[in-house]
Amino acid sequence: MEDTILKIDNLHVSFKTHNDGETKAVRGVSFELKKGETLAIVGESGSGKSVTAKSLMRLLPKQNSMIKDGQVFYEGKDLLKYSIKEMQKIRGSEISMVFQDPMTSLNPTMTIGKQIMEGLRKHQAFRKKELFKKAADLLELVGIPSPMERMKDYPHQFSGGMRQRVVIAMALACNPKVLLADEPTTALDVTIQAQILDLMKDLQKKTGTAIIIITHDLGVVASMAQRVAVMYAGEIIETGTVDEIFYEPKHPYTCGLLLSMPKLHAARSTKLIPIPGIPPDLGQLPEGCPFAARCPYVMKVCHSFSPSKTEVSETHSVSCWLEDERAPQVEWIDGAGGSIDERKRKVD
Amino acid sequence: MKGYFAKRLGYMLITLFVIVSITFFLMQLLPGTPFTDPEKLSEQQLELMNEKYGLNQPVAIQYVNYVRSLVTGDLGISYQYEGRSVNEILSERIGPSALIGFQALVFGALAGLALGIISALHHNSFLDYGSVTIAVLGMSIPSFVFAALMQYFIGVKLGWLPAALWQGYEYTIMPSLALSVTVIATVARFIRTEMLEVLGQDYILTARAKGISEKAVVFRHIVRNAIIPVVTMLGPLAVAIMTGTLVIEKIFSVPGLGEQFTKSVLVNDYSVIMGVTLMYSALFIGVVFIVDILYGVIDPRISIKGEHKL
Amino acid sequence: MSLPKQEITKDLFVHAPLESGKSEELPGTPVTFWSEAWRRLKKNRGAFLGLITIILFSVMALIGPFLTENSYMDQDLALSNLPPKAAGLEWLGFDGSDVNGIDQYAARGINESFWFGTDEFGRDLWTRVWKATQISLFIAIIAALLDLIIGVVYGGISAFYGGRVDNVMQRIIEVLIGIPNLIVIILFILILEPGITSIILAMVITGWVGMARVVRGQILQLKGQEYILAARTLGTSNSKLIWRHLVPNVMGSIIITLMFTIPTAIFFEAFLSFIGLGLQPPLASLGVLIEDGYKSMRFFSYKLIFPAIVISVIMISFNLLGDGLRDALDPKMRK
Amino acid sequence: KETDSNSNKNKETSEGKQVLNMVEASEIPTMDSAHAHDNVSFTVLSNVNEGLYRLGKEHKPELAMASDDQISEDGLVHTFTLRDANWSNGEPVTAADFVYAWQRVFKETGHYASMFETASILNATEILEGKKPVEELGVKALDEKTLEVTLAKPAPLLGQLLTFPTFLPQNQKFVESQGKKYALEASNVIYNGPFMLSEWKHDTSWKYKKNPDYWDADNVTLAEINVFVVKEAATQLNLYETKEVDSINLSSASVDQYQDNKDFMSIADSEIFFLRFNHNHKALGNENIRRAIDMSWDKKAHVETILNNGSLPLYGLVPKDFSSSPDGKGFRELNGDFNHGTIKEAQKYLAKGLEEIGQDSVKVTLTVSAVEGNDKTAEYLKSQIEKNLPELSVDIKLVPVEQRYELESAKEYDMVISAWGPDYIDPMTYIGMWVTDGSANRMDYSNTDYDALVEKINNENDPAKRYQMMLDAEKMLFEDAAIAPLYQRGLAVLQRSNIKGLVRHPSGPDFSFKWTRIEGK
Amino acid sequence: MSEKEKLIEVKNLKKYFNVGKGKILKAVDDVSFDIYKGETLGLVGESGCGKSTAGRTIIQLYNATSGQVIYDGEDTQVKKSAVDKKSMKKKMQMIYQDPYSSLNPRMTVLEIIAEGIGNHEVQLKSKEKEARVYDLLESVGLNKKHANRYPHEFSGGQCQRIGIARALAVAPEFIIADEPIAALDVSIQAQIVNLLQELQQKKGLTYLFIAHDLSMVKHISDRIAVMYLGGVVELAGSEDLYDNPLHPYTQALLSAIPIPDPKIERTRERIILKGDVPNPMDPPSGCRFRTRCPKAMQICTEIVPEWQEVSSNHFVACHLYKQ
Ligand SMILES: Nc1ncnc2c1ncn2[C@@H]1O[C@H](COP(=O)(O)OP(=O)(O)OP(=O)(O)O)[C@@H](O)[C@H]1O
Ligand SMILES: Nc1ncnc2c1ncn2[C@@H]1O[C@H](COP(=O)(O)OP(=O)(O)OP(=O)(O)O)[C@@H](O)[C@H]1O
Ligand SMILES: [Mg+2]
Ligand SMILES: [Mg+2]
Repeated sequence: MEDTILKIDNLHVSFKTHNDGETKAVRGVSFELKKGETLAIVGESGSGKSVTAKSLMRLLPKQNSMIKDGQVFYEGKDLLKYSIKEMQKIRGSEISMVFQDPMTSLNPTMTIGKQIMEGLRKHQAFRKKELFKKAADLLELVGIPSPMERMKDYPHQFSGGMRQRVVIAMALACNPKVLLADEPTTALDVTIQAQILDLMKDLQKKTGTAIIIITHDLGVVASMAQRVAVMYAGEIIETGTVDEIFYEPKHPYTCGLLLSMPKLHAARSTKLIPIPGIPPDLGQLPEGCPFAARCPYVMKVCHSFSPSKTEVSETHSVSCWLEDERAPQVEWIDGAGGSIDERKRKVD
Repeated sequence: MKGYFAKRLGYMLITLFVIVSITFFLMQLLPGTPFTDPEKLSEQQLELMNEKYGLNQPVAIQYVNYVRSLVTGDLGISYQYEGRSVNEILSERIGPSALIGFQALVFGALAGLALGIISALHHNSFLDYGSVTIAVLGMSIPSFVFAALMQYFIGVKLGWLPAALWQGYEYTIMPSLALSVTVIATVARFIRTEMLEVLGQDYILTARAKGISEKAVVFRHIVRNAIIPVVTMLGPLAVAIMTGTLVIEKIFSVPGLGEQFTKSVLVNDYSVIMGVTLMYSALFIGVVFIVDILYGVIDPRISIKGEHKL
Repeated sequence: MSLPKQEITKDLFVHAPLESGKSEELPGTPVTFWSEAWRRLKKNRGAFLGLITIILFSVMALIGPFLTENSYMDQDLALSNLPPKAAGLEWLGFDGSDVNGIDQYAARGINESFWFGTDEFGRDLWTRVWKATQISLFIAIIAALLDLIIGVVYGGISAFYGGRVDNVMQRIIEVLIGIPNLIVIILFILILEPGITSIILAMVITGWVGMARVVRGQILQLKGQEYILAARTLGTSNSKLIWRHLVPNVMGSIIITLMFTIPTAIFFEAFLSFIGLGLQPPLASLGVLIEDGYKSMRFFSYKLIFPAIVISVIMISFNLLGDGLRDALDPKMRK
Repeated sequence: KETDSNSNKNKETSEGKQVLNMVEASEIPTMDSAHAHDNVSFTVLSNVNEGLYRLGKEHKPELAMASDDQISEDGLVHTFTLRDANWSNGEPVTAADFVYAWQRVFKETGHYASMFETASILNATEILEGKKPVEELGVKALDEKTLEVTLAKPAPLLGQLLTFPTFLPQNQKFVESQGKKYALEASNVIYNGPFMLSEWKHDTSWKYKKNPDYWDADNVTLAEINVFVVKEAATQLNLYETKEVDSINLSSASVDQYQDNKDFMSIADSEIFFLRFNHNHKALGNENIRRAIDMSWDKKAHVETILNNGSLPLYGLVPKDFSSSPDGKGFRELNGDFNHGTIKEAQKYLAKGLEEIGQDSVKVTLTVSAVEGNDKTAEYLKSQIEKNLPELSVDIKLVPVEQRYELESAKEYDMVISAWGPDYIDPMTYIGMWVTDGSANRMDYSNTDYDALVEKINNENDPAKRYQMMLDAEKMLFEDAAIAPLYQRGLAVLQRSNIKGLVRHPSGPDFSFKWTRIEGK
Repeated sequence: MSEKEKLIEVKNLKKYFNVGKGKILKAVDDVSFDIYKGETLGLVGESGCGKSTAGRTIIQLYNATSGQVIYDGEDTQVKKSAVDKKSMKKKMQMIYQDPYSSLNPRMTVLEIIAEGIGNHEVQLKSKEKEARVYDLLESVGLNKKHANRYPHEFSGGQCQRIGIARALAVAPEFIIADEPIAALDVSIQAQIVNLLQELQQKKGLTYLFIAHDLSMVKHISDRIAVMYLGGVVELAGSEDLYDNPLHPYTQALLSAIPIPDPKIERTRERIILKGDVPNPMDPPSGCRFRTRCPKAMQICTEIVPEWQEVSSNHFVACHLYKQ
């Protein structure tokens, strides 16, 4: 496809564990990102979101991680085959990344200015004056007042929200085509979160950068993304446009996620429906569907065989045995706001 | 800022004063007299000597006198080397100690740094295990065992360096090396841990994500942040070096403070003991003070002025 | 996905919920903190080796002196300065010949074998080395334990009560750490009647400060932990708070600190012996033997080598064990 | 760079040219003869300065600054004629220099002011007691080159004593011009001896240069002597091996290795080591117990195996080869061995002694300081005594030297290992120690007969009679078994064989370099 | 609602921290509100605004700088005998934010839960205690088998339930839940919230539910108090607050929360506040919110707005609603 900028195909990533075991953090993840769009990856903690993002950037720790399989095509070239040097050229200039915790993602002993200019110098051979000017402009762009003075400040002199702005400024310094934002607002307060999300949307409009935003907050997904990928235990179990995911979820996990969230606008009497149990240990995954142990619709087949991907629509696909033609017809709740009693009945 | 310095200085002076007082009274408890060779001294003669040095006065008065002359910077007169002022002895002695101490520190810090960095960057590899082994050996084998072996093998058997004495630059090398062993080991271990800590930080990922070269990441981001806390090691290292000089100087016949101290202690040369103690304490307190200041200078997070912008 | 479709039969597609609560089940058997730490420690080869060595050397320190008929203080000048000789270990240099290659045993017509040789008094160095190890370990352990008691009490009080008490106690510590400890130790040894007790006391006089600081830091940190707050809202008394919540959680740091205090104390004792402030003969510590050996290392190198090896191995072992314990006990390493 | 080449030069020259490299275990405590009280100072001072007499090659006093010593008939007045000699600053050495220096010893409360008393110089005792002013000391400058010394009583040993560094001259003008700095650096002293101190790096090294203005410069061969301060015996040995130095003393541990070396020699010294008993102690106050202890152990094995440095077993007070009678017989040979018994005898004495004090067993403390390997001696003693006299048990108390002195003076000990080096070459330096309340007694030994005998010796002018009385005094001391002699110190020396005429003195200075020369290979 | 009984009255509560160098941090500054029996009062606000401090002061983990906390008619701040203090402690319990650091890692679940029982019912035998613990475990959805395990073996949600069981062990009337779900995964949060609600119904508990997530607070609370920089700025019934937020801060807060509904999100107009929360050590004069308030007026700089009841049971501290 013409407008696909990034395509991940069947990515497998594992970590060596202390007792010679293996944590299969990412297991066959595939998705693609189109120019200028925003893709959200949601999923529980430990489901492999960050590992996926770091694999794209080839930023996984050398010692204990292995990319076992898969390809990452950026503009048609497989990044996983790049040498470190070539990769360094891509990082920061073509693909940038923003990390979760603004408190720790800036070098505490280097001025903000230096940190911004560092990447600029590497990718765009500016002269010193220009560099400075450009960096200050970037700070201005992300809404930091009196940027010229603040360039000489150290990260600890900034508040959390401002630091995240700086990090974003750094990431956008070389006009990357893809921005990976790994939970960019989780550590921030709601009012600040709103500022940052607003800023990102704003900047995307200006620069046309494609964004992959990683989050576990469905609210953020709803407000930011055009498309969503839902991850569970290292796999993408469902992808689709926001509307498809929010209003026609196909996977019981997606469904459960939506139902377990309180809705600000809903009546107070609405009960939350939690997903029972806890996510599986990636070190010792059971056979079959990883969600089987927590799934209200679970079938015998789910315990022994992994479900395959089913295309529900052109944009919507899901990995669940319920989509198999042999599965009993379960009546889907229309939208997340649907009645619980209805769903319950179907389960019983 | 000024207030901070004044306060710190005040604290340092109080500490020094306490140390002086403690040492002074401890010294009174030391058995024996400061006069060498009383084997041949008659009682009468001893009395005359005591009178001459004011040792027959009540302790309180001696103390007041000592403190009074201390304030003017006079540390008194040695009993062991008749007529020589303690100030003079110390000023002669501090040179060699400072030189080997400094060399040991610089060399030890650099070597330790290199070892620690290599070790951390090759975490869990053979290089790492090798460096860790060196570090553990360095910390475990007493420095005097090292020194003795070095003197014998390098000095006598191989003849690469002078075995002892203090006659020129090459004479400073072996004592410095022997002294630096602990420093190397301590610094290497410390740096390794710090590096590993820093390596796991998000800002390293951020730096890498910017696409800058690995060398820049290692030196500009990792090493720099790992080195800062090493400054806090300076205190303990200074102590280790001081402790080391006591034996190293003896073994290599270096005319330094440590050697002077062991000697003076054994012959009750009160004023010299006091002088050396004071010197060591002042040095140590000074180091701690400098460490604090340095820390504030190197680490932008710690600001003496306490100003924080938001 | 890779599985052939035909295996998946229609009958598998029936609802098959797990019994409830299954997902809440925990695997394995309960793991206490200590057994977990022990497991971790066992996996750390260096630390485990260190532990084994320490145990081995401690056992040797206790029984070593009895493995030969000689006592550590029996002199027999006829047997003086014999090089080490052990049947079966000749190839390792235990062949009873001196620097000039003369077999002293043959030359002097001695039938007995001394594994580590003898000193100038004809005392069996094997016995003496282990006796010295015993004494060095004894001094170090007692000193470390005293450090521990004083340090824990001081640091504990300072941190637990906080406020002004803490302030005053901290000022005192600040002055104390300004004093170069070695100097105080030396002065104290000279003042006190020489002997094991004074060496221990002198080392403790400044040694406890480190422990006190560690304990204080730890407790200050723990005090803010939510489970301490929880215990207080549950009406737990202060003593229970200390004994059930604070102490067990500080224990790890205390043990680690202890593991590093012991070798430091061994070193210090050896150091003091080396500058001539040692024990009363005929008692000997490793430091005394090393000092002795150093003087004659040219001709009777075995007199230096054995105690030097023993002290170095003990120090290495404690350091390795300490490192291992730090990894095993440090909560940061835990999930 | 400069020092670099220097050290190389040292190595070269020590093999051919007239340069000697020595070690010394300590720094020069003082260069002021009024204060000097230790061997290092004595050695340096005796080589860079010269008094009326100097110790000769055979340790006999030789006229030095004085060219003549006229004795009055009653033996009380000595008139010295000085040579034409100059200080190193060009000033002549005058009689006034002696008067000034000697009086200065009292003014400065020098350690060895008592030496004037020993030498019987008129009024020395009174001045020491503060009864007379210093000016009344029996020394007068008759003119620039004539010095008159008046004695309180005839002193046969005067020549011997005057070699002692306390009697060295000092130039008043120079001393006073230096003020407090006098003698603190090489440049703050002037010299009239065979050598000059040309460099003095405190605690590190010092260097002698031949004094060209010395009156007897023609007979001085050495051009330069370098002395390095090295405390550790092992380090000294390393330096000898790396040829940095030419002569060292071996520690007992190294003797075996070098025994057969051509550079090795063993030299008997005159320092004696002995057990001082506290005569107030219940058991040790008993003569038989003391004697039992003295006999109970193997002195020979001790010196041969433990010390192993040429020390000799000692069965008396006055050491071997120290002094001989007017007719040339050695003191030790004349008096023979005392208390040289068997273990059986020792046990018998002990039994007797224990019966006398009515005890079955005795526990005593042996105080010792860890110098000169005395700790080793103590260990051996303990083991021997306990083995051979099972009724006795010994605890060793190891203390620093200074503390040992204090304990000795306060008599707070049971037994203590002490040492005594002679101040002058005459048995009296040992015998005089034991008079009641003598400052060297320090064990409350008191025997009025002994005191009377010593008094008589001091007033006896006939050398033969005097010598006999000294022999008797030693006998008397051992009849009481007042002390238990341990050994006479020996030195195991490693010295390049091409060094000739390096004189080692039994008292006062350790070395005289005046006659030393280095012969080609 | 007014006929409801007051369980707790907080009156002009202040908690200042002395942070050294003569500086004072007013973590809770003049806060007043009531908590009725059986209700859930939600307390929201941004990080560092003093929610935890308020909770801890109410439960007497901190001594109030001034003001009163009246529990069932008794002033808790007045000095009391040890026995009274203990019984008071029994009535109020707390659930904490961090599931791991709120459980002592060296104690088994049994010991952790039994501790409170042991403190208050000394005479109880260990068998009985155990039985009680098993019951409590059941009631939070765990079982007997978990009793001998150590905290690190549990997942975050399970730990949080153990924490709840520990609080319930002394049969309290009032529980302060300090962000009990903030550290948990979305899918687990609902488990805890449901459990809390269930327990409230069963045991008639009263909650003070602290959170910074308004949507969850709204879900669980009867009434909500909004805090900003040490002060409560608005207090109302939860529906009331949501439908009719008065304080500009509440309005901004509500609008900032992203709603997991793309259709709503697409059409929503956000009030984006400018800047950050000011440093609590050096708060602005007058109304503390004025520096970020889109509707700030001159008066806001000068006068601290009064705490007033604008409509029935709807309190606000803002000059816009001055009567
Ligand atoms: N450096 C690493 N070494 C070992 N295991 C790792 C490492 N990084 C991640 N993992 C494991 O990989 C799995 C996926 O982790 P990942 O960080 O991708 O989760 P996530 O979805 O980003 O979760 P969160 O929402 O908590 O950030 C986890 O089980 C984690 O334990
Ligand atoms: N013990 C203390 N000493 C000094 N200052 C404190 C202390 N506890 C809290 N503070 C300060 O008081 C203010 C309020 O803190 P508090 O913990 O109550 O906030 P919070 O609203 O609970 O925040 P969060 O949402 O982050 O838990 C903060 O600025 C905090 O730094
Ligand atoms: Mg993540
Ligand atoms: Mg809080």
